[in-house]
Amino acid sequence: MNTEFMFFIQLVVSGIALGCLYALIAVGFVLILKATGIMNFAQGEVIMLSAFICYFLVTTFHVPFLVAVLLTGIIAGLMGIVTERLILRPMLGEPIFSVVMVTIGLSIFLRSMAGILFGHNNLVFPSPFPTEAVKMGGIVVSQTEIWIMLSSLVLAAVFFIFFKYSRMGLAMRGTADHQDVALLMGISVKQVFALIWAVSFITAAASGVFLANVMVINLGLSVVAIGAFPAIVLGGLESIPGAIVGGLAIGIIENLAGGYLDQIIGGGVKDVTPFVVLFLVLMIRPYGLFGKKEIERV
Amino acid sequence: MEFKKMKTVLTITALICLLVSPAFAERGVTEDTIKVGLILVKTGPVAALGLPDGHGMVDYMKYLNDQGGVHGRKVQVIWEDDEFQAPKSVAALKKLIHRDKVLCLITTGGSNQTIANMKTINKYKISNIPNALMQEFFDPYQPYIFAMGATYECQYQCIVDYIFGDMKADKPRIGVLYAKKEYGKIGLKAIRERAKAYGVDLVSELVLPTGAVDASSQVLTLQKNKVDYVITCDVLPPVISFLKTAEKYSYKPKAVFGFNWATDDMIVKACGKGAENYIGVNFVGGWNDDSPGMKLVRQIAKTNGREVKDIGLTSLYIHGIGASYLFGEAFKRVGKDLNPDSLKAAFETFKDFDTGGIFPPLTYTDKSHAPPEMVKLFKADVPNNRLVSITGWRTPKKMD
Amino acid sequence: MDLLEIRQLSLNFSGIVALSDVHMAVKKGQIHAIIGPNGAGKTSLFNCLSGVYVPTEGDILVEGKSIIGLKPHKIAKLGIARTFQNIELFANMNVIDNLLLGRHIHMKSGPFSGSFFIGKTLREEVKNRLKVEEIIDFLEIEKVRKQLVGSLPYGIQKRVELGRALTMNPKILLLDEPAAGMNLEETEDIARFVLDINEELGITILLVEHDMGVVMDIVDEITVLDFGSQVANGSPREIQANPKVIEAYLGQEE
Amino acid sequence: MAIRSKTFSESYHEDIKLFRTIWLKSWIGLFLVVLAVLPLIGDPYIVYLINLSCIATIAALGLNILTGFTGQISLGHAAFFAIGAYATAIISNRFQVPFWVCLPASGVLAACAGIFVGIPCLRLKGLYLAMATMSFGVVVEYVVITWDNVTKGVRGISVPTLSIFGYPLDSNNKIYYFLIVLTALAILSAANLMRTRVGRAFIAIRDRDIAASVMGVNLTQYKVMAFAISSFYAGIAGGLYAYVMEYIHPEHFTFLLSVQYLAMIIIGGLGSVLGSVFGAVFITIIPEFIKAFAQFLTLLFPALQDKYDDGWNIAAFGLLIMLFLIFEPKGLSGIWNRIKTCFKNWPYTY
Amino acid sequence: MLKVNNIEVVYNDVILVLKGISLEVPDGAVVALLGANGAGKTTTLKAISGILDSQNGELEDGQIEFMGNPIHRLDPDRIVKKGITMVPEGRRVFENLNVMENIKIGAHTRTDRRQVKRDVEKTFDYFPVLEGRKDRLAIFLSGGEQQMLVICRALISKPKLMMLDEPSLGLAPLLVKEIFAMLRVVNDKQKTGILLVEQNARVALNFAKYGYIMENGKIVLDGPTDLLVKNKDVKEFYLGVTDKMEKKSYAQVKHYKRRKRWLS
Repeated sequence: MNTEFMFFIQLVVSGIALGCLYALIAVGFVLILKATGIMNFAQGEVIMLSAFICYFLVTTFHVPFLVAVLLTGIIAGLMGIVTERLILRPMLGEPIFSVVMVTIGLSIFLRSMAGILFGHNNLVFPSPFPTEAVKMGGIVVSQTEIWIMLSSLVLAAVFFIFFKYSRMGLAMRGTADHQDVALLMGISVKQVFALIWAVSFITAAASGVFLANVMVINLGLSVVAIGAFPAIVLGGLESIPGAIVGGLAIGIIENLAGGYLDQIIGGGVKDVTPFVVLFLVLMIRPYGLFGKKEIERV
Repeated sequence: MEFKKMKTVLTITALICLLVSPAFAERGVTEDTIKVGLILVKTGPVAALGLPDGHGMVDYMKYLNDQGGVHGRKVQVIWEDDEFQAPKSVAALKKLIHRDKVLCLITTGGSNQTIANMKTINKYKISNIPNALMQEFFDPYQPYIFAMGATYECQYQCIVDYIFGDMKADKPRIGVLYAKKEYGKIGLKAIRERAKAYGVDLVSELVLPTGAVDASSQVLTLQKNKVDYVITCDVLPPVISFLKTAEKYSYKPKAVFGFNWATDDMIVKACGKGAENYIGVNFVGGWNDDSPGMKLVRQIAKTNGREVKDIGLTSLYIHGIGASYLFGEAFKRVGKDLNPDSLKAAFETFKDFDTGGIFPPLTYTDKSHAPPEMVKLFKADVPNNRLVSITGWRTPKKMD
Repeated sequence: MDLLEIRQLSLNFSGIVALSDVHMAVKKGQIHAIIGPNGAGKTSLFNCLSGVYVPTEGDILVEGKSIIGLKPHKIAKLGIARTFQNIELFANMNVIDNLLLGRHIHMKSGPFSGSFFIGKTLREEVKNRLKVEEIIDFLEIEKVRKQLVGSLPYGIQKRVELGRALTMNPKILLLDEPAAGMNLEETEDIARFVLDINEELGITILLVEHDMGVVMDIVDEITVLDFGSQVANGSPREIQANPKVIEAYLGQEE
Repeated sequence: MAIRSKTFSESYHEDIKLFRTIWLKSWIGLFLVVLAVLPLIGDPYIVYLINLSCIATIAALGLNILTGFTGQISLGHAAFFAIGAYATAIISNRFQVPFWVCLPASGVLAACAGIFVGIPCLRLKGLYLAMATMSFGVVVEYVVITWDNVTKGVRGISVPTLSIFGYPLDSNNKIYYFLIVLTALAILSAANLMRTRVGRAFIAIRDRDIAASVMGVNLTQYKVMAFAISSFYAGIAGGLYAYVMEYIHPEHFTFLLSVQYLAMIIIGGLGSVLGSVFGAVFITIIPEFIKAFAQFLTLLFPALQDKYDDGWNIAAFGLLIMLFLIFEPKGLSGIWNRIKTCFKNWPYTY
Repeated sequence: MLKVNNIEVVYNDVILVLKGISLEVPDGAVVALLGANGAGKTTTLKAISGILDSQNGELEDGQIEFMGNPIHRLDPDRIVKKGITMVPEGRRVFENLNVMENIKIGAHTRTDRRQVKRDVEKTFDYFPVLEGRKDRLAIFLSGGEQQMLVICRALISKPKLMMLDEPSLGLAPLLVKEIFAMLRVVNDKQKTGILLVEQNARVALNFAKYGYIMENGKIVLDGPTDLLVKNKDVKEFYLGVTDKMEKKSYAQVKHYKRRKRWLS
């Protein structure tokens, strides 16, 4: 096969791997958005904290990797519940703006706490995945990436089934529509919220652990979450399948832009392209690719 | 009620900070102390660079005090955090001058913070050693800025020289990865021009951003373009990302180069075998060098209970100690009559001043505060998890 | 010429037919009612009239001029004002500001003159405030003048909304279920206001209402809609006797 | 019982005055006097912080007009701020024109950018709009960095000293008065604008856009106008920032700055002119208070001296924002209103 | 079955909305609560179903008992489990769920999932219209269909007491009749108690056995409905008929500011 074509395919494949990471991060955002209408700006910090926690579990406490991942998930879940209980529950019924601002405050708080607790050094995760990459017909995929893709896929399927068919999933969707009516249906909105924050934080923990495997762990890790914003919006803010498709699209677009546009236009187009694409998509579809158009009823 | 309480507390604290501002006749110098400021990022993502640097500065001053101080005076360091933001840096300098009334600053932090403070520095005669390496700081002559460390241009010229000179590369295919920052852009330009002087054009010029999740597209492009010498103009984390990604795609250029902010043992610890072909330049000695200066550095770290893994980036810790070392020497040379002018004059008596291998020998005159344009090259020593120097101090070759 | 004429109006909405082939005319000075079961398209018709929806087919003429395709604010300038089924007041403004907004189309000040608030702008504000106070008097809401409308009881809010439409000085007033959710006393008040508006201010009124007591007592003409199309048209007496209307809407009297 | 003069009005003209009571007028007078003598007694550090607060106030006012009053969320305010700052820097460098040309030009340029963003964003709402404006911010940052022969890119660009009719304002204390006057003007005109026809239309769009359009408000025109006015304010603030810092760099105008402005208006109070002022001052000054408090603590407990981590300052800042909003979700203007009612009713509690 | 004893409710810590309300719904009975806007009828229902907290309201005083147990300190989900379901005002469907899911969500508190399936089919018998719209999103239903849907949604939880807040609001006369006929069937067959809040006094008094009339947060009049309809004030202010049982015409309403007063 000619090298030009292989280059393209390889860009797309690594774009998919990157996209899965974005998708995973985006799902964490979308879960909370969907159920409570809140954009959680502290999501990036949770991702970063999880990476640190997993790192220290493995290096300082010599916990086996899989157990460490499990523990990180549990800690993140607990953090979610605590966050909901202490910070967001008192805000029930307050303007959404103020609640979003509280999450910004939380992000500032968590970031500096991470600095205090874990230091400011650049840390490198002793990756449990073999560095030997898998080669399939000339296409290279690292084992870490395979794991990222698989777990994103599994998580997506689990969420889809959960929201479509389970009693609790239905309750969550109902709560997303009308909190007060959900209360009247006998749904414990408090429980729903606690659960949703826990699940979202666990998803963030998963993306944190994976990021730790591909990036240097430091306080800057939280910024990656901003890179997932275009994915969320492309997906239409409240749709989980949308977030996943959005994530993949952004991953691929970013890599293709890096591979082709960077040479032509020059200078870091790779990072800007997702945002330009996002802007253009919104011009044509103001509710993202998968978002529902709200019907104006007066 | 609560609010009232909070208000009272706040008012009281405000009054305290207003009133507890001591006034001295001579700024920052008394019979037994010298007050020295330090503006360097302590918190946030960039703190990985600021903290070891600042710790080095503080630790050396402590060492100096333990030795009995300078002419009977102890040095007191006040470290202000600017969060790597210019407005905060400007505020910090105002506070240090007007509240704390410091004599000088060891450093004003990054380039853009230093430039924002330039006017105040000149007005209040604040001697300092910025830790960014820009030509603007000494060309034209800035009376109170003492530049230390080879400029980015010089560093990259030395790298290109090394490719053509020491590695004897014939028609090398050179690719550059750069960050869209000061150092990245200057570096790119310097490399491009230097390579041109050797009669070679750059094959690829790619951006590798600081927070890059992965470097796949960059690695693939370099691989496709058959680049065999990669020069990075990036700080540590992205360089590490790059080396790891390159390893994944089994992309093995003959050498990968990095400049001083990415030349640290950390890179070998992080990438292991992936860093095999890494070569870095720096204007500070290596942690394991056998020079008297580096012995002192290791000793200071030990007395302060700092182990290598707590320090983080050791090269920056060394830089910090070096900067304080220069100030200590200047204080000594002034003698008893210490003030902003005499301090500047003392700095200007440095002639081929030897720091014992921490910095290259340096000279300041009343016409030029230019840094010594000298660097060492370091190569990865994978089994021992560190970088080892492969050259002595060298300057860019004269081209004609 | 009729003040308002609707010709062969159709509206499709995500594949659902909301209106089909509706035609009716409102004569100047009359009170005209539209009745019909829920989902018959009454509110959709109002939305077409005020420009919120653009009909798929047909024509709407105000004093002989077509308003199809005009943006809502243009239609407002032509003299069509309306109220909404679920109150659509600006909840964070006080009553005066809500009513002053109704004067929007009669005022001129722009961002520059507004920033300085002297001379002409000031005079304009005061002048329009007078007009607003007239309406406040008319609707007997003096006491709540400076309250935020969000905190007012439902009945008063409905009245404020009516006032907001009145301050626009409209030729035609569209009222969407003005008496819904009102008890008898409040319904009586509204009925009286509707009559007064029609008689004293000479404004033509088109209203949608389910309270047959009100409709039959105060209106001049009724149009009945069902499933988006017109079933009957005529005076209250005729409609009450129309078997088709009884079957689809009124039900047999017990 | 104290009888206060002038709590009723005799005409509508009086009823709509901004400063109605003699008390209010005297308080404002007193406040202005304090501001006027401050540079003579306070140190330049405080003056500099007030200067920053002034700039933040003007920018926050702009954002509040767009987000708080008109309900159009913007996460790209830093971009308009940057456009203003760069316009001032570039124009004053290239053409050596005085501030009274530069500053309005910066505002107008930023306003044009606002219109340019506003028009395609007309159909967007809520988070979608926030993300679109954020994208604009990212693109502006990219352009500023990349277009280096005009903006000097990552080198940063220095700005000539601001001089008023030949008199150079070369220190913070001198530029301070200039800023105070401009800020007062900005506050007044925003307050005026918000209580006239245009302002009412803005609020109407925020509360119920469909109802507003049915009442005759041209949504397109007014939304774009809100964008333009908002970015005009941001542009002016940016220009002033350039003059105060005398050197600007792309890193000053990141996404985080946009978030910071949003924080100011939410903490201050959305849809409140006074709230923007409170919020801007709060966000600018509070970190200093925290630092002072931390220093105070280390004085009390010398054991903390070496252990104290500066991260705590920022953690405390984040915590303060959270606690504040949990206890007072309506922001500082909510507290202000409560104090005001308390004063009005004094000595009665209700 | 339900006993409300002297409850007081305060909103935002300052506004006293209910000033000591007592009422009772006997087993399987139909009780109507009438009153002007802002009298506190909806607040009473909210207090019973326990959702005051989420709206800045607070129950300051009094007790609410259901089947002999106090419920006023319980969370709303527990109250639903005990068998009280409320149908809120204004057809509050879950717009982004389809009809089937809307009904299923009503069965959230039930654990017998098989039986739920059968019951869903049964509720469709009451309103066959809905069966044809099973998969349509609730937002696309007409107002009448939405009202039917919320009633179905409440019924599926098998309540012992159903509270309806203005079910006739904005509905066509024919539809109002249909819905009340259906409620009658539910009451007869399943012995579900009904507490009805209505603006439409004529319909409500016709439907209920016992009525309470509220003014300004207080109960001012109560009694069996057949007695209430004969009360002079009720006739004048709620039914709009004159002494001679003639209907007043709205066109003849007099042009002076009227105030009515209840002795209280």
